[in-house]
Amino acid sequence: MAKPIKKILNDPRRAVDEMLDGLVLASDGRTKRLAVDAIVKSEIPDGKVALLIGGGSGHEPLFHGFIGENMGDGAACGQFFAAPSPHIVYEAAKAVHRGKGILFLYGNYAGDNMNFDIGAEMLADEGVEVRTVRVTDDVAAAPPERMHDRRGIAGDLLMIRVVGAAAAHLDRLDEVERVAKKAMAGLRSMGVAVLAGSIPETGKLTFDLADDEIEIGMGAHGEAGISRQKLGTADEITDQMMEKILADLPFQAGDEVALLINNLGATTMMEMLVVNRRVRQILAERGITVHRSDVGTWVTSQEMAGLSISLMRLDGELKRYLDMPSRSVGYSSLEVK
Amino acid sequence: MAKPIKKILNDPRRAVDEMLDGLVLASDGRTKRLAVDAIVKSEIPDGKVALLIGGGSGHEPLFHGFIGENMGDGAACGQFFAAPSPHIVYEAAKAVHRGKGILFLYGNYAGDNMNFDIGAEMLADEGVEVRTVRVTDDVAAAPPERMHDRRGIAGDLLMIRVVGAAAAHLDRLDEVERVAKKAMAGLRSMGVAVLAGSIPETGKLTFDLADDEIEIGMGAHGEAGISRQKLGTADEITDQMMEKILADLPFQAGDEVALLINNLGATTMMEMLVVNRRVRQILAERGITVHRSDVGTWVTSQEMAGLSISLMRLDGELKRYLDMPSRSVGYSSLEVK
Amino acid sequence: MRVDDERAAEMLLAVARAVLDRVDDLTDADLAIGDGDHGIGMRRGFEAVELVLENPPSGIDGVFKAAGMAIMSNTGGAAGAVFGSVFTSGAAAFAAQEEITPEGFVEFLTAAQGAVQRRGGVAEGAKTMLDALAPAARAAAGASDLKTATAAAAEAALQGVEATKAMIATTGKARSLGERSVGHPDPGAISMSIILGAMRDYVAG
Amino acid sequence: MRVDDERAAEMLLAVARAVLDRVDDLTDADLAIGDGDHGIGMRRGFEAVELVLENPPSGIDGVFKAAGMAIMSNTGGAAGAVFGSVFTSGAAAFAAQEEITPEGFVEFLTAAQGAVQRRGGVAEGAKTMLDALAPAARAAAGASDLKTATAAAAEAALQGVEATKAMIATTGKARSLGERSVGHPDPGAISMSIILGAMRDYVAG
Ligand SMILES: Nc1ncnc2c1ncn2[C@@H]1O[C@H](COP(=O)(O)OP(=O)(O)O)[C@@H](O)[C@H]1O
Ligand SMILES: Nc1ncnc2c1ncn2[C@@H]1O[C@H](COP(=O)(O)OP(=O)(O)O)[C@@H](O)[C@H]1O
Ligand SMILES: [Mg+2]
Ligand SMILES: [Mg+2]
Ligand SMILES: [Mg+2]
Ligand SMILES: [Mg+2]
Repeated sequence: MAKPIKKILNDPRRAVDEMLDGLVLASDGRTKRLAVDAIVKSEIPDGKVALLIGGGSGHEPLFHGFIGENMGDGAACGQFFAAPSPHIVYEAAKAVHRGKGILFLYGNYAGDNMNFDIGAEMLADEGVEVRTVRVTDDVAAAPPERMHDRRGIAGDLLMIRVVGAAAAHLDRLDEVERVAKKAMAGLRSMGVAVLAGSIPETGKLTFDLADDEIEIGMGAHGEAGISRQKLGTADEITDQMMEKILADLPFQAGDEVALLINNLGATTMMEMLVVNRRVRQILAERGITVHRSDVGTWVTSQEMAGLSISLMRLDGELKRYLDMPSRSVGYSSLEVK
Repeated sequence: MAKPIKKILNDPRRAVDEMLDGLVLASDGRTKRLAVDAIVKSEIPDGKVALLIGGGSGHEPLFHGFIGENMGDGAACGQFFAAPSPHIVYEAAKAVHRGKGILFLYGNYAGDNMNFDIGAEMLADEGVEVRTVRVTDDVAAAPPERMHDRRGIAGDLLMIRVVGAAAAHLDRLDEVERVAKKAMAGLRSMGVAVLAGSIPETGKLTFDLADDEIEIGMGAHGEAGISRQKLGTADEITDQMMEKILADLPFQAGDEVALLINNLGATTMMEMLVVNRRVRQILAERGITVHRSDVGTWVTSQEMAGLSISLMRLDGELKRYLDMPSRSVGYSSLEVK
Repeated sequence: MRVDDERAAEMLLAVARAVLDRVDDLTDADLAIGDGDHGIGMRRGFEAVELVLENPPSGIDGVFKAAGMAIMSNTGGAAGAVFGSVFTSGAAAFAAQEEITPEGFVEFLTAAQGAVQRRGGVAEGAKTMLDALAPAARAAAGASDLKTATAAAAEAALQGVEATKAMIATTGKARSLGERSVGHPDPGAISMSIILGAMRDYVAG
Repeated sequence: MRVDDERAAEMLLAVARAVLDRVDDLTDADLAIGDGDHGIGMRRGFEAVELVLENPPSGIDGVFKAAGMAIMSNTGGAAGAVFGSVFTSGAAAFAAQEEITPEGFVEFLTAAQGAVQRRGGVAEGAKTMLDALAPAARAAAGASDLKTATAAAAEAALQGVEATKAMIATTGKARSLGERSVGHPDPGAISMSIILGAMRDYVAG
């Protein structure tokens, strides 16, 4: 924590606000900002089941960068690493609601759960139907039998894509919820951190790691993982992570999966591609087919260095949604035919 | 240079090789690797004007991550910050040639120029027609009258998109070259670095900056910029960069531009969006219209922290190419209608 | 001291100042076992309390409710929901009351505890602010005057903070630390003890 | 010493070892004014020279050409093109020669210099390896035996390295440093002096 952390910002206390303005401008007219810290799609058709995502800021482009075609309809945005208030959730929800109910999709953290739940109760009082699916993909956070204690990490992106496409194409909230739950049931992730990130408002690193240490299973806010150890080779680290991830569902020969290698912030694409190479070797050995891959920077923890690996088991329906085109400031992909 | 630089790699001397394997796997079948360090599109139609890009590695996803639909047909890849050898250029060129000639598009560095030129001479000996357009967008590198001394930086992405789409839709090498030159003539960029990156094979930072210093105009390999100064606010830094960029072409009221805010590696999306907000304010004040925006991580210098701003002046033809869909491991965008 | 609605607002302003004075400590506590934002979250919440209480609404319950809404809407994170609930749900204890009685104060703490338990889904022992709030509610019970009640509550909350050091977190961002959370106090518990300490100081006056 | 084609291969192996011994110095020199990869690039190139000269082709020009191709194909960067050209283009000087004569050596240096100038598009004074190579060619001219020729070339190259310290770079990655490049030697010039120094040592036996 010796060095001051250098960031290109104005007043850190206004950073989230200014970022949201910058984000809307980057969307070339496809999103707009509400009076509160929330971003919504400029055009949401009547009668559409709405998808509201959100959470603390500091993980950009997650969440607010994922508002767009076949992705979220709106995002309720908190301050750095802090869930949005119920007020923001409520306003964002009202702005995206088109009479068919709203699915709340966000990462499973005590703060998010409480704030989104209060928002949902406010909406229920007004007769707006809300369902909630929480992302609990981090296998490092709790054993499988305590799934509800698991954090949401990079798998958020895959969920937002599948559920976003489902919410754009299915007529009923029930159905969208069903797809979201199915996708979530087959989703597993794990991260590794090599350097800490920092919150601008405090200027402090969120954890300390020795110069030769890494932490396997580190959470997206610097929460403790499952093993602090000496930096090994990419292959060793990958093997260790894949073993945990594959055993957890478990993934099996014949499974088809979506693979996501995500940069926690400051890791180079080169490192991620080297890890991808090893992940694919392991999957090939196990007879697991990769239906589609994504390698990039989507769910970050400020400038934390490290990466995460996510696998989502797919069936025909989930593949169909994942193969649909996506467009947002933070993630775009062409249709796969 | 006190701390060892922690990266998730195997043998650093094999990193480029392993990365290229990982990259091909990440493309889900859309690219393939040659025996040399080069990546080419899996399917290139007969009679297509070929687009060969390339340069040193370490800037991922540039260049090899930009092989795909309406982007490069092939990339000749060097080692870390080192131009590819003529042999690699030659092999990559042969693999993408479809009888209509090849446009070489790469950043203007002595090493790249010499190696690509030797490659071009080898091809000329075999009767393959090659034209070369070098990216010289870095306004910090030399005054306007010495354009040929300017480096290529993040503008590479805009060039690869425009020229990639042109090469996919135009019949003649001449025409593709014309579009490339026009696009290049209206392209200006500048970067700012706040923290150095490092080359894995040496483990050393590529430059030293004091804890409260930044360098405006820093090159993509840590080449000196135009001003080393105390870290100011995002708005101050942006104003300073925009003044240089806008005056250079110069951009004028009524111009339509593509705007690219690019992460040099370890900078957060939050910072880039805060900068984007300011850039857009300045452009609006000057009466310059943004036709499309991109904010993300595309042309990096390993884990250097900092960002660059690029503007390309557009006309109807350039807009048409930029609005076409792109798909590659490192950049995808849906068609704009 | 007789705490009527005007003084209730004054008291909560004193609470806000006390919390704002300790922002850095709260951040450091949260850096040790959480994500390091508790201090800045509480700052946002209690700066909003200061703002809203520049023109306090009428009724003690109105004052507490307004403070609670300010916290709830501006803090964010777990703390926003939890400390917001303390005041919004606890406010009912003062409905139609002209002053804060010792019984009213205990009812406030008990209602707050119930609300937090429901909202957060955890009981005492999970290493949260409940481990300061719940003992405070018990300690204040039966006190014959407000001064004694607030003093007992504040003292119990402080002991509660001490007690959280020995606990293994089972909720919030500290949960994943498991046994490594032992030795550190819970940031939210510290906040709760600051709030109650400021109430005691105000009443002691 | 009479340097025939077998010994030419031995000499270039000695050159490779000399370069490989100085990789870290070359990297440091490039870190100071370039991008820090000159050492690792030269390592790739001259390791490839070692490999190809395990089975040297026949003819002195064949040996030089093979070494040049190995450098050109494996080094990358500016150095690959430049030092590759030194050997591939310089090789012609030895065509149909049974041994390296002092005249042949000078012709090699002169041809190399011309090739580098054409390829790199710069003249002496731009702070490149040319500022070691060109003075070396001049210094060796007229020498009566190979030992004197190589010694003069190596010495001139070293002085050339010294001279690059005072120059402002106008090409390559150091160009953007402008006046700040003053005081540092050019990495490629150092490499050139190492190459010529190793040739001198070999010939001196
Ligand atoms: N489930 C819960 N129930 C009650 N209090 C909780 C719960 N989870 C967290 N807390 C309290 O919130 C505090 C953390 O607040 P804060 O740092 O602002 O939120 P976050 O954890 O979202 O960053 C913890 O110290 C704890 O006292
Ligand atoms: N245009 C040029 N002509 C001749 N030599 C050059 C030229 N540009 C660079 N060099 C030489 O190449 C050296 C740098 O080599 P290296 O670091 O391997 O390449 P890069 O600059 O591509 O990283 C410089 O020190 C200089 O001697
Ligand atoms: Mg938080
Ligand atoms: Mg280089
Ligand atoms: Mg916290
Ligand atoms: Mg170099």
